Amino acid sequence: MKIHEAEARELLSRFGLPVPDGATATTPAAARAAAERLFAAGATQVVIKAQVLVGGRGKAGGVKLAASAAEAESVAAAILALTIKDLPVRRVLIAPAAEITREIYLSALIDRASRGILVMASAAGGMEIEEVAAKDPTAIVREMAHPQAGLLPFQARRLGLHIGLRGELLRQFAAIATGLVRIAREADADLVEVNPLAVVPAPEIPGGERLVCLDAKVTLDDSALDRHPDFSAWRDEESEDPIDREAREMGISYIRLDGSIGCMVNGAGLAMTTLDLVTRAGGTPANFLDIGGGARADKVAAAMRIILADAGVKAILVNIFGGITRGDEVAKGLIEARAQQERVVPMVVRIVGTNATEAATLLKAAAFETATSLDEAAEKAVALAAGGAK
Amino acid sequence: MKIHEAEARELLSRFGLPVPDGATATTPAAARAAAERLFAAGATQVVIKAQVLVGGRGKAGGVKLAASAAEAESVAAAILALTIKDLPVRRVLIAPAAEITREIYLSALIDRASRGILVMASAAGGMEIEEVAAKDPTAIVREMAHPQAGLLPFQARRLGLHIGLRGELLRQFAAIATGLVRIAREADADLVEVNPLAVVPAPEIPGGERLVCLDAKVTLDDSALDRHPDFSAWRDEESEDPIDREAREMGISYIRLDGSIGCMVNGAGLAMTTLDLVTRAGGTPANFLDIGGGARADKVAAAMRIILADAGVKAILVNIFGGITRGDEVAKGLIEARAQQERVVPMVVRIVGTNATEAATLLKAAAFETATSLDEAAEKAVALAAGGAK
Amino acid sequence: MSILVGPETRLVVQGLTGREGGFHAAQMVAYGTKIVAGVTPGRGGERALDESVPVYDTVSDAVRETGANTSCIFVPAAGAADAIAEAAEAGVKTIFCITEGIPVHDMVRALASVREYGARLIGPNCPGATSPGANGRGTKVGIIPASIHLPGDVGVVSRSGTLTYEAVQSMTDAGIGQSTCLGIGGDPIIGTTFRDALELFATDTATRAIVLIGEIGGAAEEEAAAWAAANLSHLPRVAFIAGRAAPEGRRMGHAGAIVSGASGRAIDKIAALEAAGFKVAGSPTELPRLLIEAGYSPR
Amino acid sequence: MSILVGPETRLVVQGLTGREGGFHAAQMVAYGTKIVAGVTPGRGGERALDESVPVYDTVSDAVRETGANTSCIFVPAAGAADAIAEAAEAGVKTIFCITEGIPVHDMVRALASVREYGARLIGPNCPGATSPGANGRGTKVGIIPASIHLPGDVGVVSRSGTLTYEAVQSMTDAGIGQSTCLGIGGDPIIGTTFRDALELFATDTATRAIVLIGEIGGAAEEEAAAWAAANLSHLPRVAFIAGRAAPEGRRMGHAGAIVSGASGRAIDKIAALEAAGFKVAGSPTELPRLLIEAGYSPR
Repeated sequence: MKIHEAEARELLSRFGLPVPDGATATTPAAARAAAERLFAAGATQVVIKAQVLVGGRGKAGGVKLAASAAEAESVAAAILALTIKDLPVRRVLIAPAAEITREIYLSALIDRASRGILVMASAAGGMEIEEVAAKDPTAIVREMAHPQAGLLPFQARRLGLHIGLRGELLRQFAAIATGLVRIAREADADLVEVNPLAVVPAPEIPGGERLVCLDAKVTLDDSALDRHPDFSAWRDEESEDPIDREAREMGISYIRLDGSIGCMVNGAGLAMTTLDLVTRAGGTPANFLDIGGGARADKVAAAMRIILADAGVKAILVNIFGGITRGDEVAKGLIEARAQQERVVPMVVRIVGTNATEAATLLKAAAFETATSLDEAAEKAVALAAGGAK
Repeated sequence: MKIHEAEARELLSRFGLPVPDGATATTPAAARAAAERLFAAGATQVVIKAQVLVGGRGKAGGVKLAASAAEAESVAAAILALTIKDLPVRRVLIAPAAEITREIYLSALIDRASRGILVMASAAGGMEIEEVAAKDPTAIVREMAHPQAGLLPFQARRLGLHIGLRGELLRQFAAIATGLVRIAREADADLVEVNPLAVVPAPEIPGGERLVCLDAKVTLDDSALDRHPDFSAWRDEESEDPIDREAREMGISYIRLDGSIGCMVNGAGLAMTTLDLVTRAGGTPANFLDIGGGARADKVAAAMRIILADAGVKAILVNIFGGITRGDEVAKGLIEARAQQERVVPMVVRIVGTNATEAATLLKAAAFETATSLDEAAEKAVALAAGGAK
Repeated sequence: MSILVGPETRLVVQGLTGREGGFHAAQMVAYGTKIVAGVTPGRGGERALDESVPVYDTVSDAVRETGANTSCIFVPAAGAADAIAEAAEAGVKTIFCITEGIPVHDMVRALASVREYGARLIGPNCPGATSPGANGRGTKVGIIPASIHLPGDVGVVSRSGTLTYEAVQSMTDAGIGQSTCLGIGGDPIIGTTFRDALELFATDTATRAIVLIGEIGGAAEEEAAAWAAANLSHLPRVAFIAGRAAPEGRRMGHAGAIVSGASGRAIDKIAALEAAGFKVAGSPTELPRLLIEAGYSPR
Repeated sequence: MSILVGPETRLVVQGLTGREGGFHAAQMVAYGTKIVAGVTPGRGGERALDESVPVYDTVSDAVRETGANTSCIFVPAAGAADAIAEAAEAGVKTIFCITEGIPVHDMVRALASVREYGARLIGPNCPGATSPGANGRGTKVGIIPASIHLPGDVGVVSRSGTLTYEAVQSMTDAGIGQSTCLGIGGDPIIGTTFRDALELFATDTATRAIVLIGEIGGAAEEEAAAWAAANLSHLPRVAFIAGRAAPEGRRMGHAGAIVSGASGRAIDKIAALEAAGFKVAGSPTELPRLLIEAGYSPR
């Protein structure tokens, strides 16, 4: 689960990392009030940032400065009127604009290749790390955190030394790097990225400079959300499609696509393969949908509702390889679902494996169109979508 | 640093372990007030426990029950008047008396043989673990915590299973055992012992029973106190001898003994050996004192003050093997100290190793009695102590 | 011969008394697998599977009493990583974890324990492994349906569940049998990778050809291809990659199945495999034909 | 020959630019030790010891650039355990930690790192080791005064600092030289135990007798005695145990020197050593005589 910058900042704060002051607002008036408070606290400029869960908001006009509370209000109004990559901006973050001496990149993430927590730092902060990697891979330094102990102090220090930090800044950097890994581990985050980690003037401390986390990106592990009940408030339910929510709550893995053939499959690999074969047969899949292992009739019915909620669906392909999942249960669910559904869409059903014979009998009695092989099923579905109802 | 039961309870509470309600009092009136509050909160009896840093307080009359606030006051008065193993009781803990179904022993400690954190549990709670070990070693089950990850859940569960816990109690036990190791690691404790960990009736929860930490013993690692500034309030300075405090603050390792020969040595092993040789020569050492490596004149002078504060000291033996420590620095310190000291006590000085020649010259000029070998120094000191001033 | 599971397997099932554990354990026994113990904390002393298998409180008890050398874990996600560490610490050398939805940081730690004790983990979120034997029996650990198998000499390794069954069924239908079918799991952090599996098959004298079934996400297929190019040229090898049609940036069901920018794409994996001498199928149904084309002939 | 330190030692000093590190490094160089690098984070690029030794930011840099194989740590207590882990991770195989007062839980974790990387730790809170060579030179790592040594064939191992010097001085005065003098440190958790040291001496062809200097607390002397009884009967061996006069329950300076109840007492250690064929001295000055009585003859 991706969380907004505002919540990511809160998470970093909870773990004691240096995050500048700031507030969120969903209306221009609230943005003005927040800006007034920040100006009163000494800010000379504020930055107003769209809270959307996609990259590139800066280029889309979602990040702007304001030099007065009145300007903040009008800037916030403009940003709140934006839609960035299909996502309407519903909220902005207002924070004091920092006087940045230098920008650093720092992140901790789950790395599948090394099967651990990879920490990356670069002196080229402010850019996306993929860009840095493409331009100059040597500009990125890496440490693998200890799987049981987290990032060890010498590793954190080594990262900082290798991007040119010394003295007090090095000490601060090491604490932040260690903290990022602690957040990843304790909050069950797949990714904790601070970019830029900014060096700002700080006349009050030895060295005269300090590090602040100016922007943060955090992705939480969906599998671990149960043990962080407080994070559920961070789910952006407003931006979530109601259909996506129904799927999530039913334990169905569903991704809407642009095509015309709705797919219902058990198993993620087989579901992907079904999409591939539909595409190969000249059709366009309307969705990815995995009903999971051992699905019963009610889940099958829910999956059917989810598929049919997409008006673009012209035909449905059901592809079940019974293992834990019993074919007859699926057949029953399909028969029930068809009885209830408001919109009639042609369907081809392929059920093999456990209790396939019983399923075939049920489907035949209910006059379903069936298929035996995977390729045949895909081809039939494409034909149905092209030719309308059978 | 040993801490009192009351502080150990506070530490356990901070880490979320189940500790019953309670309060401390230094006067009978305060004990009465605390008891009143506990009776008002539903206690039917309270237990009043002397807070002293020695074992065996129960047998010494330092733990008593009271059935009313008035009785609590008189019991507290009696306990506050006690002196247990030379330690006057200055404070009592008042807690509700628990209805105990069963007593368990549980501890986490630094184990030097296995060089890690050893967790021990026994179904025979309430007794001292040494007693259990002597009677029936098989009654104690052990797990070594993972050095980086702490006690793993299956290890905690295994301990509980092996002492006969099941279901809800097993779950609670595992959480407490894991918590004890977390306390040891995060609070830098050498020992965290809960004895008894008591099973008490709890009609309000499934299973009808729960575990509470009825008594706790914690020893903190002196070397790590710097990073736990909040623990410094837990030092029992009242019970600490002012001389011990001066030694601690000067970084001098000092232990007062009962004999007549004051010893000043550099290095713990050599200091112990000096005591052994004094004893072998027929004398009695008045103290163990290690001035540490690289000691300068001021530290030597402080060590001399500490030794002379003991009225039983009849002679002083200074034994220095110069390595990091420079012999001439020690000699200078001795000369200074003698100039300032109020009480004249005969002294024999042995300085070998780094700058021993310079030291010898200084000592000779100042007319100190010296010795060359360790054995000779010990014999001379014993003679001096027996014969009075030379 | 076979890899990972076979007649020498002495299996302990962690979570045997649960619904899933019990159901699949019965299937395993029916297929011929030697289940020597179950583990359910607090139920030590009971017997399961029609009283035929003793249940222990801990894996270490089970190993000590029964000599179990392999474990199959059906414990719910919240406790599964701990179950893996428990098995490793108890001396179990081959650990299958079927459980889906284990938090990824739990897996990082569990994998460290597995390495520490010199064990091997397969999964999590995997269907297990089957080494088919004679007369419709053999050894299966996990949840792969027994009915799809035919004994033979093609090694199958896959990140998927039902897709594997599909591929294996098509082989069996074509009369091509399997030495071992192994599902390594679809999670981002898994104990045994494609490359690890290929290394095992490479030393298995009974395996004469390889079927690799990959999917989008990560670079495990590319890594395996590179290894195969250098070490596996003696074996006919075919592959299928699911997810050619998958959009970028979306997790396709499996936690690990995601294309991020230009990384993890199906076309790159297919190219890497083809460069390493794999024939890559457009549909799982084509695998038997491609095996023959790659030079494999069933005995 | 010798153990742990010798002509093959290529030393990196962690904390070289500090007061203590610099002082003792100069002493080591004067004695003949090859110091190839220093490490002080943030001071990489400087040179130390009269410009003769390069300073690096990290131990891994130092190892890569200089081939250092041994480390000596003078880092303050708060960072010393981390310095140990850094050295181990960087591939240093022999790590001496001189620092005193390291929190014991830090040591538990550091020792795990040392084991993980297959390194050996000596100390902490130890004086180091010296292998005396010809002409008043040799290899010393740590803080043992060079002046007390004489090259020879008696291996000395001790938990203490100045007490070791005392013992070695008495040997040197009596014309008995040392193969290696090793101080293992007085803390409760140390990297190399008496037994470990005896195992090393047992395989060192240049060592023809053993002096073991123990003290109260723990059971390391008993453990070493048991091992020596079974494996060291070919070598004359003598011992001294400090703390016969120590009271129960008080830490005698060293964090590890404490008698707890009936455990860790001097009399039990002496009995165990005598039972294992050690002659136990009543004073360190008696060690040379006892060595001869035990059958040792200087060459």
